[in-house]
Amino acid sequence: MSGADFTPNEMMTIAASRALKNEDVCFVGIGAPSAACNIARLTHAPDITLIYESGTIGTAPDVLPLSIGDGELCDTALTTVPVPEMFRYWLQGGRITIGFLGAAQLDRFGNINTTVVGDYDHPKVRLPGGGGAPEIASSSQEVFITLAQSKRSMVEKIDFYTSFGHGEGGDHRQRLGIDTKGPTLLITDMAIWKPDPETKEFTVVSLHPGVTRDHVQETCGWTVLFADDVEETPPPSALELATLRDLKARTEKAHKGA
Amino acid sequence: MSGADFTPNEMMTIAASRALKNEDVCFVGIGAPSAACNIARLTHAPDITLIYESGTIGTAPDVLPLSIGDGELCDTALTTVPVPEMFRYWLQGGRITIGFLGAAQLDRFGNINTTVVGDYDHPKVRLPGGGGAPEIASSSQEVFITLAQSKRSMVEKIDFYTSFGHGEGGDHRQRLGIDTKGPTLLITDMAIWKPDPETKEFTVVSLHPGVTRDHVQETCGWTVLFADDVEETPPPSALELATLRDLKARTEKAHKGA
Amino acid sequence: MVRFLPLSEAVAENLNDGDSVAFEGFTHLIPTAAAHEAIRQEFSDLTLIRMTPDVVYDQMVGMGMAKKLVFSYAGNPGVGLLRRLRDAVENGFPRPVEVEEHSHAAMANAYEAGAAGLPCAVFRGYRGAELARVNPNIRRIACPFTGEELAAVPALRPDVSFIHAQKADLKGNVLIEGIVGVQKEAALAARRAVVTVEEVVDDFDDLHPNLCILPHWTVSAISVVPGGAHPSYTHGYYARDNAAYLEWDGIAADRDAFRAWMEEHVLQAVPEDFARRVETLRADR
Amino acid sequence: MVRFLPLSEAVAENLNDGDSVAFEGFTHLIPTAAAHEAIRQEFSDLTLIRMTPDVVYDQMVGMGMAKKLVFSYAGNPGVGLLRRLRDAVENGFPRPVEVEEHSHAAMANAYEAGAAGLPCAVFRGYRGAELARVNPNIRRIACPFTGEELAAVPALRPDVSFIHAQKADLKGNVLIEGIVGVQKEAALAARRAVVTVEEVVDDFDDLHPNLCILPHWTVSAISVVPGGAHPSYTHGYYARDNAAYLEWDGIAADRDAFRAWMEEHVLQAVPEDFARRVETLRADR
Repeated sequence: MSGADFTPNEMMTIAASRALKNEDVCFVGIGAPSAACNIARLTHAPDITLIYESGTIGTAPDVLPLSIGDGELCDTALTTVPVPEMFRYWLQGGRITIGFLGAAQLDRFGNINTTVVGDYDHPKVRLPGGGGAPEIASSSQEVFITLAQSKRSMVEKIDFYTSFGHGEGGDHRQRLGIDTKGPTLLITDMAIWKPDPETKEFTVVSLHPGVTRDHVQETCGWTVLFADDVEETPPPSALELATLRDLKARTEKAHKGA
Repeated sequence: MSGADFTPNEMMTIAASRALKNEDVCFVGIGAPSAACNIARLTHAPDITLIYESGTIGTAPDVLPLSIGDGELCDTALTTVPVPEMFRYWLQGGRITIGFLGAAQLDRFGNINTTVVGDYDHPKVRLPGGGGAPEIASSSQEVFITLAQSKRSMVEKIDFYTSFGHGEGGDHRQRLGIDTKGPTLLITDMAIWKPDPETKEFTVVSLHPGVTRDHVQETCGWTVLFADDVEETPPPSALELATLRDLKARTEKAHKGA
Repeated sequence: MVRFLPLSEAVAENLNDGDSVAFEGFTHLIPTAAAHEAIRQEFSDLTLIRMTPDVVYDQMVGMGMAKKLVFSYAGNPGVGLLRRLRDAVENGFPRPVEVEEHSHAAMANAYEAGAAGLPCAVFRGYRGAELARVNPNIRRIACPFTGEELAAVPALRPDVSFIHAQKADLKGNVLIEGIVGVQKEAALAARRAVVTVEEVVDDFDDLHPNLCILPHWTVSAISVVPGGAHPSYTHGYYARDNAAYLEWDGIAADRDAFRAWMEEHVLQAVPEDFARRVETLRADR
Repeated sequence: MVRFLPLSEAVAENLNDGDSVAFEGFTHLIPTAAAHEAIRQEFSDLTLIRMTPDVVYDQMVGMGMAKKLVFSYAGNPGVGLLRRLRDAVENGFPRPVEVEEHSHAAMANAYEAGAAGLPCAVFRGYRGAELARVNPNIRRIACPFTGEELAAVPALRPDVSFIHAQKADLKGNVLIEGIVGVQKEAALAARRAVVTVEEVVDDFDDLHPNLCILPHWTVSAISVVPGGAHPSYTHGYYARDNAAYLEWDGIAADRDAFRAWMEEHVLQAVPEDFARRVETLRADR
């Protein structure tokens, strides 16, 4: 990918932003999901509704929040509700069209671990935990996942099922009584993945410009499936790239303080 | 009682108001309870907290509301909360010291009927129903009841248990797992009644000025018990009476419209 | 997506014969204009849901539109009984109505559970109360930690909820303030939500960040009907017409007087009449 | 009845060794000053409850005050892990801590149930999630109408909750605005509630009728501590000190650096220091 005038991370964020529609109501996780959702809002989906678990509904921050509860989120929101209401009326109530999550560990069926590396009772690394994710994963109408590829993050078997994706695949969600679609899209810095309609295993459907199948496989801990017709992701447009870079610059400046 | 310079109804309201303390948090039923609570606020208990089920907390209306949700209640309240919150955090949460109820039918154990006269499925009179009363009766720390005496309202057996008082008496509340005190005071236009410590049967402890035991018995549908030492209720003071009459006059004027 | 519609269209498109419907308002913000429009359009076999069915439901029951009532307090608050509703329950006139009766706590919790997408509400209620004997939709559930017996009622999920609110902005976001009642819950619990408002403003940018707002994507239709809550009131716009509530008692006492009143004030009226009815009540705005 | 007290007295009178305690704040309004006072007073064996234990709980855990944590997200939001908390969980340093871990939905519902006086919260949660395997306080309950299996968790009832708020009035009523989080629920769920505020005003007469207010009779003690939420923020007063959160990652990475920082900024500090810390963050007030 050397020689490209955009980074893999920028391509990831922009590809993710393109998957969002103007009518979507997004429950936004912090980090990469937050950047993607706001790029969508600043480009092709100006009326998208962004919801953060701190209770801000319809927020439109000028800089990316560092936390899920920065003042900017409330200042620009349509309204801000108590956290119990957020989880009851808005998430559990089925109002969220897209739950947008990151992951520390991910498996081929979209199951996510953000709890521990190693054994739960004697962890090698104690990660922050699930936060809102377990119910975002089960109550949102669909789930999008975004993360940078590595063998450490995309693993054959996750250490802990923080958030349920498609479980062991197939109709595992339905068997557990979960009536939402679960993960329908995975956007990495290498490719766009969609679950196979039957097995629900994530399958590469589009490679980002300059990325080869080998690149994808080398940075993934399981044997990668590719769709019959793998497309090439359109590169970032000048507008997309400028919007993202401006946002990142504003954000960096703001977070370093006055 | 002829010749007295106050009516039995005025005595009832004023006697009820005296039972309330400055520190009380009252869940106020409409009608006689509302008048008593506001007289308490306007005389000896200026800091009493009055709560109406419409969600108004710490309200101080200048005129009595016709309904439990008149604008005056919100205008003068410390804050107004949604109705589900009112019933969950404030009533069920155990924050109410006194639930103040009226009754269409009452029995000697403080059980209240405001649902039907006659059989539930084929009622002679369909009354409004319980509203907030069933849970006011069980979740308030104590319950005060006020009503004008008559053989129609104070009956041997109520037609429907809208709100549970002391049931069949004794420890019936505890046997049902209800850990609040239930009715601890009944104020009528004739007398003040308290439950017997053991049997929980309402017993006359004070007669209003000019009222005889016969008056009480003639207007009550069960055989009345009198305490060993029946006191005489102090008559309304000039201040109490003026406060009540001013409030009633303001209220009547306001309800008739401009 | 929300649409701004004339009230007649908003009602016609969102209400059907046989629907379960909530015209909610807790003394404040009762959607009278929407209910009168439903009466004019002669819907039938409705299941009418409301915590405090007052004059408006007395009118709908009196017109024979309801096959069932779900409620917790059926009175004219501070005035007395609902005489058309009594006539239906006691005498089956003009038609019998089925009754599902709850307490306020149960109804409030059931709307809350509906808004929260749950199948039932769990609360500490009905202890010793006889409604649990006559209403099979009141059941018991044990806390899996303490064993305490709690009450459970099914969540309320109306086919459609009608509410009245102060204002909408140009995008169709709706603001409710003052005594907010259970209207947010009733709207979010319903499959379709229709809102009448006093006025439309450009935006809500200058408002406090924590107000009760229904985002436009939770609302099916908005109709602008100034005065649309009369004889109830709209905080900040006009006062409650307590005199009208007192008057209603006499009108509803007689079947013929009721019919005549309905003919004149509802069947021959239009939504625009509401603005005139609140003119003298705006005094201390 | 509420009392206005210096922070040292408010903490000393309301917190005890062995208590379960919530210092709540959801990014906004974190009661840092109260937590630092508790650290200075060297309480021990605390059960620390909080949805988002961040820097403040990292500090308390690092000082060995906690025997147990009840939480749903233990991270430095947007920055990374909590390194003192990791050291305690992974290495038992300076002492082992017991962990009761939930999701946000569960904790929010559990506070709500605590405020509502219920023994447990019932919600649709943990479906397919492994926390239900490792936390015995996550159980199942069946809806008595549909049979659907729902999740249940015990209500949270802290011995004491500490929160930070914008202001109190002279009677001790407390106003919270902006991102209100779960603080109202945490305060109402607790046996005792202690509030630090930015300022005291005469009354709330000119405020909107529907704001989040804790009446004075729900609060045990109020302490005026301007800047008391730093490095968190107070909506309308000062901004979040994001730079301080980024810095914390380096401080907490090393046991000695941590001790030295705590000595200088907490143990040798006083509540009045907080006002100075937010001076440059008040710019766009």
